[in-house]
Amino acid sequence: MTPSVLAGLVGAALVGLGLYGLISNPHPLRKLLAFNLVGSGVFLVFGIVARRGAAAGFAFDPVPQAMVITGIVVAFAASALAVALILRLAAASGKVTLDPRAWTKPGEGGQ
Amino acid sequence: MTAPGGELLVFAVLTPVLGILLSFARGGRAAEAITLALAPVGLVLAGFVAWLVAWSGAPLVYEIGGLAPPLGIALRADGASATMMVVTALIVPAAAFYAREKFATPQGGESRSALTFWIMLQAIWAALNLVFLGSDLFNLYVALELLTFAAVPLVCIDGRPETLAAALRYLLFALFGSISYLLGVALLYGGYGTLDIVLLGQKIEGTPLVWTAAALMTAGLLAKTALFPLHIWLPPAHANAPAAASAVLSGLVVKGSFFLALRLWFYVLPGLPIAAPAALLGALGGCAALFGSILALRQARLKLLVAYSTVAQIGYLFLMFPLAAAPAGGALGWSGGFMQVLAHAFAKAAMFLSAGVLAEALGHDRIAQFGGAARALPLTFLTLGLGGLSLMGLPPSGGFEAKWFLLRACAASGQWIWAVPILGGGLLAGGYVFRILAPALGDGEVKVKASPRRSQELVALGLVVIALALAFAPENFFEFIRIGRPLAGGGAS
Amino acid sequence: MSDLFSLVAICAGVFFFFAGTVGLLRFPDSLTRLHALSKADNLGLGLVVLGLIPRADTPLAALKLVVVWALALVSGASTAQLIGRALRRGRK
Amino acid sequence: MSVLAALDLGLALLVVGVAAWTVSARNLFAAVVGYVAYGLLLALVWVRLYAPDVALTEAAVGGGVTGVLLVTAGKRLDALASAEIGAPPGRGLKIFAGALAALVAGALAWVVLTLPSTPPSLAPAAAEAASGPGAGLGNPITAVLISYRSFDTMLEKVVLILAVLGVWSVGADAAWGRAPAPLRKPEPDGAMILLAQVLAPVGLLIGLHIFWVGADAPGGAFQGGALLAAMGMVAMMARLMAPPRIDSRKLRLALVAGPAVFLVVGVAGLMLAGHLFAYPQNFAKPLILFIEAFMVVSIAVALPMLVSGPPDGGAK
Repeated sequence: MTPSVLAGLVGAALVGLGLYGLISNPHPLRKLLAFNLVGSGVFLVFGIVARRGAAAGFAFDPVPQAMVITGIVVAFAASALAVALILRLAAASGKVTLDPRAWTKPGEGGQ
Repeated sequence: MTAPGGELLVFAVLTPVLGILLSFARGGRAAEAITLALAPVGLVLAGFVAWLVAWSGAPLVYEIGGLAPPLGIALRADGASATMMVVTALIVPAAAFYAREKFATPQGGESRSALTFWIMLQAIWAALNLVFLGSDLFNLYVALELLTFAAVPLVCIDGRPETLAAALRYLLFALFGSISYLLGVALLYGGYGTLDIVLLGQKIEGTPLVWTAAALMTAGLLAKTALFPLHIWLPPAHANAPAAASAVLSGLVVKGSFFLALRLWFYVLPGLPIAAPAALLGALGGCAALFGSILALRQARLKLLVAYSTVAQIGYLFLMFPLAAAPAGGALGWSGGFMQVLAHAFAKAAMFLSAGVLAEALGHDRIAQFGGAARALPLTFLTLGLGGLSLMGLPPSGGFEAKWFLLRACAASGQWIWAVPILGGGLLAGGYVFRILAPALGDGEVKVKASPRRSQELVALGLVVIALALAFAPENFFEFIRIGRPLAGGGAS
Repeated sequence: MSDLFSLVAICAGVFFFFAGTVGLLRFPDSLTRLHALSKADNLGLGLVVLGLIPRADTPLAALKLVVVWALALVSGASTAQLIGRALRRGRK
Repeated sequence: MSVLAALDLGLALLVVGVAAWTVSARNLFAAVVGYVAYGLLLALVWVRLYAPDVALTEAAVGGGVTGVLLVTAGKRLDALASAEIGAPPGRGLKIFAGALAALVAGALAWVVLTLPSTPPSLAPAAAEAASGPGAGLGNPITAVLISYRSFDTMLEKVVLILAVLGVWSVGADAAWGRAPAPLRKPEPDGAMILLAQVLAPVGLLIGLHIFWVGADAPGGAFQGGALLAAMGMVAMMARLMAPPRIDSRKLRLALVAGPAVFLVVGVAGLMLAGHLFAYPQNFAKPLILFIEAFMVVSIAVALPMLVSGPPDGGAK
């Protein structure tokens, strides 16, 4: 098995693990960690695509690698925004739950 | 390859970007002034692009840096994107004009909410223009992220815990959506070595790779569009944002990811047999139209009701997939779906702005306590009523035109099943619009805390008038929105 | 000759890494684990770097290797200090 | 199986194992620490994929700066120990999540194993463009980022600015204009200060070096900027440097410098080279380095501001 195929399988496993954590973990910071796992799995898929595209004297296709660099920075910015929201939410309300029911005042209906 | 005037496409994106940078660097009052000063520029650019597309009858393309795809990035304006640009250039300035009082910057200072609002509003404009013009799937990913980062802070701009929770939930859904979309992009690049929509559309085949990529990208876009059952983030987010922001979020932002779903299925995958997935999307849309309407009927607060109505109206949009993909009546389905996008954008923006006027005037938006409010706020209730007309799909309105087209598409393609949500959703919409208007037109005495601002009421009325005027769209308008659209089964029209 | 030197030095370095890892896993409390880890890592990495120096293409590359080791030393030593203090604070 | 293949397999298992630990750890802080270790391991995977540029970015941003962000967040959340978490997931949700995750991972693995046997690639196109739009750049990734796909990169810098404003906007109204809270609560001690004093100048030099060689060798504005950002954060933790006030004109200018210069040069390309975001052939490399220099500034300032959080004080 070549390193790139192995990395591709790792990427698939990371996407699966992250997706599981994203859905099943109620804590928003844990959801954020899981989102980052999915993100790195996706980047690995780009990585194997880049490695397979080695041609014309390059050991890799530079286009997907450049996309990963852009993606890593965007994922970090997203994490920072999410962390700011989580901390503010915890400080302002003492709760970090995302369950909509916890935020509905009695008599206002809604789901 | 680049057509004369193609630079306008880049400038349509760069103008609001320049506004963001200047507003952020100068701070304070400058943000508002820059937004309002650049708004006419944006409108002129959008109008000019639309004129160029209509005049040449072909898409307008610009290759950035003079480098052709697949290595370079191209922007491409067809009839659909030019129309959406014009809609954006009308609704965003309307929201900006409406919000001037609430987000006024204190003299000589800078306020958190004002700076955030003005910069994020411009960012939404930049992102939407890029969503409509982008022709490279990764470039469109950047556009989606711009849209997310602009929209989320608007939801929690007033800082109450429940708005923070709504914003956080929205952010997590949107991030999941982006990353799922990006995974599909990675697979498509691995399969075809290009991300240009036109080039992909020529090469694409029905391999497992393509279907997996399409499923992942669609799932991501559905989460961002809030299609049932991924809608739970939308009502609290749209109901808690300030009215001007809600108008833009509900009227335009969810249409951005919907537009990309259209691009994917009708431009990237036009040659493939898409009947089954299109039927699935239509079924989800039908459920959304019925389920969202029923939930809207049960809401006690006006803004939540209007937000659930968005969930329902998004459902209609997805009926476009089975109807426009059908070999017979596909053109009718495309026209009807597009008309629904436009009618809902204007009607919903007008209704959210009216809900804002109402909440300011009464100090609350509890429907049960609207007794007699129509006498105190006649203009606002007129706007709500006319907007409701379009949501129900009664003539004369863009909503009626849309449903009429969609029903004719059902007939032409023999897919009668889709008439059920179209008609049923309309009846339910009648129910929730009646729930708003009945107490207001009835007896009772409401206490008006602050008299409504006439200019804000007129902005909302102006938008709803456009929603009604869409009913009189001439036939060549529908030809315009078909410019550059590949026909299902291959070949361009 | 230089190959043999590299081999010996790197093997010795790997041994220290191994010993440090065993210490990390088997020692009873945080302070002793820290002790095993920082000693072994510094020495282990130093030996690996020493073994790699003769194999560097240019003197600059060799210098970079030394800088890597020096930076790892500085950050390792400081982190060990910081963790140690945090532990002491926690015990009080 | 060769030694290298065995190492690869071991690395792969380790990465997946640490990821699984991050998802399943009971304690929030343990999960965060697991994630930081995971980020560093991932950098090694990127090295094995012949992606040194990505490895540098992953180590600096994905592992390093994100690590500080998450650890700080974990500690601040622990301080609010009373924070109530939502109900634990029911069995049904867990089964659903597991089934969906298995389905997606399985489909993905299948697709990865059946990628076309003649892989498509833009490497030949990039090699050809190296004498045109990418003139004088030995590192093809830098050419992609700043020339062929410059529009993406410019807009991604705008995303960073929006993120900074979004983070600030979460603060209290009364705090607007002030500085964010220091990164570390307790007073710094000798070891921390010494570390910052020794590490920061060296790191600064290495960061600038990575940016400078990025035109021809692995590195560039992202990696260099991220390293400078990390050094700034070390200095802030040791209280050698205070986070700036968010209404500081210098800070705002530093944040917009990268995208603004990019935009101006891009528009000037219409006059100089006949296309928006094109570079005149003879000046491509100096112009690209010019843009990158400002991007380094913006990145080096934006990342610590994103980690620092909203302006402090004025809590309700």
